[in-house]
Amino acid sequence: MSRVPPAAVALLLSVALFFLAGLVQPNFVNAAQAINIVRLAAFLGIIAAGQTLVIISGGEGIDLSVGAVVTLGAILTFMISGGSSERLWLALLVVLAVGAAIGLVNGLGIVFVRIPPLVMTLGMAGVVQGTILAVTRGNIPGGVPRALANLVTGRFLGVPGAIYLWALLGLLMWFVLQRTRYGRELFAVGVNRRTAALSGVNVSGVVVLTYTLSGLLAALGGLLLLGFTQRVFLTLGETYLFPSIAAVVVGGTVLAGGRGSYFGTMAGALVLTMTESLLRSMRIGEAYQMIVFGAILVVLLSVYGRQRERE
Amino acid sequence: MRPSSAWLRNHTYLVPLVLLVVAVALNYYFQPNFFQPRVLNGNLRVMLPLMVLAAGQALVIIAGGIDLSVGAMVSLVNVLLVTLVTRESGPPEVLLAVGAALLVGAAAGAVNGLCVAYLRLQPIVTTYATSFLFSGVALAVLPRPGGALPRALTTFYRSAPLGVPATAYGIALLLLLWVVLRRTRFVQYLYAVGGNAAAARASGVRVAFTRFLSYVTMGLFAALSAMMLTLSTGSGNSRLGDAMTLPSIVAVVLGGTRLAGGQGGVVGAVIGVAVLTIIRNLITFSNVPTWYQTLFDAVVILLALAGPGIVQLIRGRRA
Amino acid sequence: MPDRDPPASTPEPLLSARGIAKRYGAVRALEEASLSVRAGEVVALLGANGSGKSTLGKIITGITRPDAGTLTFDGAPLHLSEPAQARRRGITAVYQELSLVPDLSVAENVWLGHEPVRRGGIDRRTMKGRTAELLASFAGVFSVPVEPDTLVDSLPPSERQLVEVVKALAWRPRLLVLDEATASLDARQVDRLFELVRGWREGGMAVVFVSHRMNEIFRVADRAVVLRNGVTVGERRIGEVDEQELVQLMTGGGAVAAIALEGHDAPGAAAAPPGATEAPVVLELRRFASGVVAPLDLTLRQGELVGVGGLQGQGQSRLLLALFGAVPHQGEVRLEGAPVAFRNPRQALRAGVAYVPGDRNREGLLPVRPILENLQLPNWRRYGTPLRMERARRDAAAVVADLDVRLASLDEPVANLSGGNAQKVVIGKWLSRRPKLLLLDDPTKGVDVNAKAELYRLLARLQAQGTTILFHSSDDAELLGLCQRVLVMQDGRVTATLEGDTLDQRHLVAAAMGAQGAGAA
Amino acid sequence: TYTIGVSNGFVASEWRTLMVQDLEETAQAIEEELGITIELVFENADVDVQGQIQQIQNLLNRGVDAIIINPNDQQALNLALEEAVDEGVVVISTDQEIGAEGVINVVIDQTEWGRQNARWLAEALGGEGDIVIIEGFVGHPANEDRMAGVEEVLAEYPNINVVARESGQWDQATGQRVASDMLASIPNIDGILTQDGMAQGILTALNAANPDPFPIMTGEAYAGYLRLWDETARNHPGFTSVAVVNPPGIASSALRVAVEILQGGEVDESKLEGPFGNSLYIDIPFVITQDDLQARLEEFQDRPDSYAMDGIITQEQAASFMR
Ligand SMILES: Nc1ncnc2c1ncn2[C@@H]1O[C@H](COP(=O)(O)OP(=O)(O)OP(=O)(O)O)[C@@H](O)[C@H]1O
Ligand SMILES: Nc1ncnc2c1ncn2[C@@H]1O[C@H](COP(=O)(O)OP(=O)(O)OP(=O)(O)O)[C@@H](O)[C@H]1O
Ligand SMILES: [Mg+2]
Ligand SMILES: [Mg+2]
Repeated sequence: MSRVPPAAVALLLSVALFFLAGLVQPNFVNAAQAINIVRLAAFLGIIAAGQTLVIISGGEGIDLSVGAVVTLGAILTFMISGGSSERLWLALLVVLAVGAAIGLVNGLGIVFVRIPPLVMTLGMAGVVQGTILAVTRGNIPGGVPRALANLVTGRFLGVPGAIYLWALLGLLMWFVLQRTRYGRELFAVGVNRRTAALSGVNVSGVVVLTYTLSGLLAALGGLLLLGFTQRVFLTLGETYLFPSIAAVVVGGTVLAGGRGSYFGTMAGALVLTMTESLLRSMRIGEAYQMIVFGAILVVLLSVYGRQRERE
Repeated sequence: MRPSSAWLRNHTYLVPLVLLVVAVALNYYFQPNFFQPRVLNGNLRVMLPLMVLAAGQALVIIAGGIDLSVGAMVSLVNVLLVTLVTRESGPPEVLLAVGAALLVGAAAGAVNGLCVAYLRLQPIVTTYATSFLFSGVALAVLPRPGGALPRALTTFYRSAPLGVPATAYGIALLLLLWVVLRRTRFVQYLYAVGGNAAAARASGVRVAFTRFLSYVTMGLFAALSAMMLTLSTGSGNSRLGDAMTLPSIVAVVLGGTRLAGGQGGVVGAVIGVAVLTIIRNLITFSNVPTWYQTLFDAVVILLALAGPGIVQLIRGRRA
Repeated sequence: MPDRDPPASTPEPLLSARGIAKRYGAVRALEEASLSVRAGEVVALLGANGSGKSTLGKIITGITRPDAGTLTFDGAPLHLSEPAQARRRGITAVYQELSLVPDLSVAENVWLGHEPVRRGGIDRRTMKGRTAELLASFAGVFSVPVEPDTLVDSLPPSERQLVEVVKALAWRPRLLVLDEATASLDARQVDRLFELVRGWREGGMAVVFVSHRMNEIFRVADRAVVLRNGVTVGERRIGEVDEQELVQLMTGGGAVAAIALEGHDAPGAAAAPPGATEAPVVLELRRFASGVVAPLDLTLRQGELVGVGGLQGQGQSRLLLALFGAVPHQGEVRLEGAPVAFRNPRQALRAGVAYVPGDRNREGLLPVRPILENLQLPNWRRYGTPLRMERARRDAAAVVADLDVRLASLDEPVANLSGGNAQKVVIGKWLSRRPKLLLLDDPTKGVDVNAKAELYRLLARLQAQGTTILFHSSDDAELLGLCQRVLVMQDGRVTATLEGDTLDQRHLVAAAMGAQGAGAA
Repeated sequence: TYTIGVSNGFVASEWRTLMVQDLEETAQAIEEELGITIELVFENADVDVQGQIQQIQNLLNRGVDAIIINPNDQQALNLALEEAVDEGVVVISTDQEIGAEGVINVVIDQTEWGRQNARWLAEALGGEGDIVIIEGFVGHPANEDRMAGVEEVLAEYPNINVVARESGQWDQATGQRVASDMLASIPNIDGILTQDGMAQGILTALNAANPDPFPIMTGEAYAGYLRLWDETARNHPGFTSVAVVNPPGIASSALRVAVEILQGGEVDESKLEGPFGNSLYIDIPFVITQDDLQARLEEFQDRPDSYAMDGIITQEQAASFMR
């Protein structure tokens, strides 16, 4: 096995892909497009942060509720702030609390009621979606705080705020995974829960905390996404759900748990966004775009998404 | 507690069966005409395609995999069927189309199988990726919804020979097929591979090939499911089956099959589909307010999934 | 000098392997291994941890493909690409649980891969019937009832091991590889297995036998082949060699401390402080019970090393787990006089209790994670937030140096270590905590002589530092050599406490087999 | 008293929620106007085709007099709906034209809707320029009808070049991403032709990219879009747009027609149009242009951004479809 970390491979791949695109589509390669792609990838990357933690935690860990929670985060921000920048803090607080609470319920259901993560979080997605519908009846009053829009879309040195925020999150995630006890125990739990428990790790606590963080990060992703879309709608987060999982895996995090990094996920989000943009710029029909995207994804996965036989 | 004897392990559908009985009883309470042949027929008609699909999904999951491309496969076979068959087609064309459908289903499954079993890609994301492949092909084959089947076929699907709905025969056949399959080495090896792949390999089981076959079988079941669905709708659409993927997985889990593999069965999956369908009936007939229907649906399914775990939790407390 | 030539005047070997080499990345598992076995012969394959015994076994049985070398079987070249092919030729192996599927029944496991078929389907009736017949050969030595329909998942390790044997037999093998097949068996079960092995030998079966227990080699083998660092370095007839010489072959003439055990002057025993009875009480149990473990009273003093013995699966592991808070328990526990009730390992840890599990791979290690993380897993709390990685690394390096773990780097996955070194890591993670009470669940299972010796020295040192040790072992010699006191368990009850005069092989066996009063205290 | 079932197979969109709310309100209005009682039974959930068939069957089993359906599929529900028709239930499809026998469609003319948008854009550009098209679900009949109308019109303007055509999946976020990509990689876009369901995302992307020249675009008749349009026009004086209403009240119009039929009305064959000859086309209620933007903004100032401009026919208009 080569020693090159998957994150680096994915990153190199996306850069190569970008310049390769120049051969096919010369006006695809320019600074504006590069920044645009990173910015688009930022939202996928932010939303995939919690997913990365959950997948590292193992035990078939996966969070299918992130799409619905992203939507909820955006809607809550929209409604609570009512477009006022002063109330953005309040919105942030509520959004984080609600996201964490949803994640907490996921975690409790998975750990104590033993519902498989896939169906627990899928069910939770339905509950969140259903609650949004029942409460708002599709009628969502509110507004986008200018401060939020500026934060996300405003440019500093020509680079949109979203990219800075993403980079900040990247550092934070690195810190959490590599420099905190929780991060270390998370990997242990992901590899072998029994070993972890017998070594004094609070396995249930770590898993519940992980899903809680996932909910919290997804809700935060929704808040930030609102700054980009500047509009709420009922399917806002849904389109990010499966790509968030794909980004994690393409970034070299193993679905079996216990191995991976957020830098990998960031690179994965870049590769996916890049591929999508590239295909779009090639102007082949919708059907062929889908076929090529599927094929490229399979190839990407086979580069380093391969799983070793259980020993 | 895990069952300590093989008998209990082979009958994991007993808990879901209780769930089904409760669901049916509730449905009957809210909808007194539930057992009328016409009503029953209608319900079974709705269930059958998903039952077939969930049966295939169960096999894949037992072998330790999962398939997120099943909906796309159904769509693909559906558009294939309606392009090969028209309202005027006779038996030869129909047979040809059935053959082609099975072939394409198996081929699509083989693509998944190759990726997962031989290239050892992770099933969830791989089948998510191939679902784009299949959807794309489906869209290329049939850019606009359309097509039709011979009337005789769609009428047959809705008929009730000897007073029993045609679809009931279908379900019986499906269960019979399972009883036969359960006796084969192939299915025995699905359990072994899903339970402990290294052990299975050391015992001389061809693990990769077994996994590969599980996906091919899934493809065949998806083709069968698409046939049932096409009989039910009488038309083609390149996205017709897409929304069936997640329900097929939920049904398998509701039916007591462990997502990690190595345990479970088709009977449970079939029961799971019935429960899911009946929950929707309950929403209608118990007059859940319009705006709460989605919430109600999700909560009830979640409770059904949580049921066994909660019972265990309470029992564990007491012990 | 290693003598590679097989003894002269022998009939054609059934299997012969010549010049076998196998690399895993940078690791040379095998370089130049040779082995031949004749029909009706039991060959012991010896070597230190990581010397390549299992790899050679896996190559013979088609699980692993060699990079170089030739195999001949029955006079014809043998090319195996799948285990299935080896099995069809009559070559099977017994691994440590490697080939059992927990969710299948005993019968299904035994026949996995060659189920009897009738009319296109699996003939379950025949399958169960023949399984029952095979199980009958072990009747009386099971500690729990084993039926064809029992799920393997519900069986304790020793019974699984027997099922593995039964499974291998179902293939009616001509060559059987037993890779540490006795490691989790108790004395009675080993006796029965050896009886059977002798029977098979009469019937013309060839057996390759791997074990780290020297006495077993001498009891059952005809010939010994020794591997060192992937090279076959010697071959001896059992009648013409003594233990000393074999160990020397294995280690290349290095340390031979381990066999010192035989003479009751193992480091542990030697280091026992005289008058330990005066030392303060560390652990006191009153009517302590848990699951199969019947209520028991026990007092442990500081620096004591107390053994727990008996047949396999009599509740020894459960007792240790319960003390560690990993499973619920009843009764009173006092640690250094203060009443405690651990509901989970964390609480036990904080109170100064440490536990080394018996199943290293499933309970002790994080295989894919770096050695550093394995060593520091229980200790991260001490390094603050952000974690002071430099200090953590330094501390881990100290432990590694202390235990003489052979590794390339702390960042290498622990899975790359050999069994003995991995075991040191499992123990090493507790070292820096200086536990008051150390619970050990059969820690030398599958550990080679050298590593064992080092472990004993380590225990002695801990004892000297005042750590109290409760030590379960399936190896009687080890218990007798190390401990001042041995509790013998049967059926969840402590049936005897051996001490002083009664602390010998005869009493231990008698007590384990249930002879009452063999030395009750 | 009439029991009328509503089958809606997709709930996660503002347009659909407005449709449902309109139905609830309209039913009450009809009760007051005509002095009859209407019991509405809703089947409202995200379902696949089989799920919607189940909805139809359940409504039948409850013994409804009429079914208003917004079908998820143009053909797949025909067999189930024909069964309902055979049992004497009045079935009206809305929002989407279907060819089931005995079913009446009450819809707006999507082809005409597409034509109006395209014509506006072509004329606003003075008949020449580079445009990009961001369409809805490829393969979805409504999208295909609209695009047919668009192509028909564009054929009349040879100097308008379509330099890119992509699907935004009728999803604001996707539309926004697609537009961001296009704006970054295609220079000099003069106009963007898009549809409702995505226009707001696209205009947001346009504002973020701030290209030069700043293109004009077709829009959507949502309150949020009108506000964004107004804001954009302030910052970029050349910017202009159009909003052709696609009313969620179309289902309520269908309800009024259903009531007419239940009360003994018979549909006037001469009013039936469309590909299957069974459609009653409701006029597009209104079109918003730069000229009346301010007036409309005022009119809808209390509405949330998600509000879609609406229009429901009166009972008299419904009656005028009868013989
Ligand atoms: N699959 C593998 N991948 C990488 N290295 C391996 C693998 N299997 C074995 N090794 C390495 O090969 C060497 C020989 O291992 P092997 O299992 O044959 O030793 P062994 O003699 O059986 O040791 P033990 O007494 O501990 O069982 C060891 O260094 C081990 O780490
Ligand atoms: N796939 C692998 N990759 C790396 N090392 C491996 C692999 N498989 C086995 N090894 C190593 O080979 C060595 C011997 O393996 P083996 O399975 O014989 O375990 P062991 O040391 O005998 O342990 P025990 O007998 O207690 O189960 C171990 O160090 C193990 O970690
Ligand atoms: Mg070994
Ligand atoms: Mg070993």
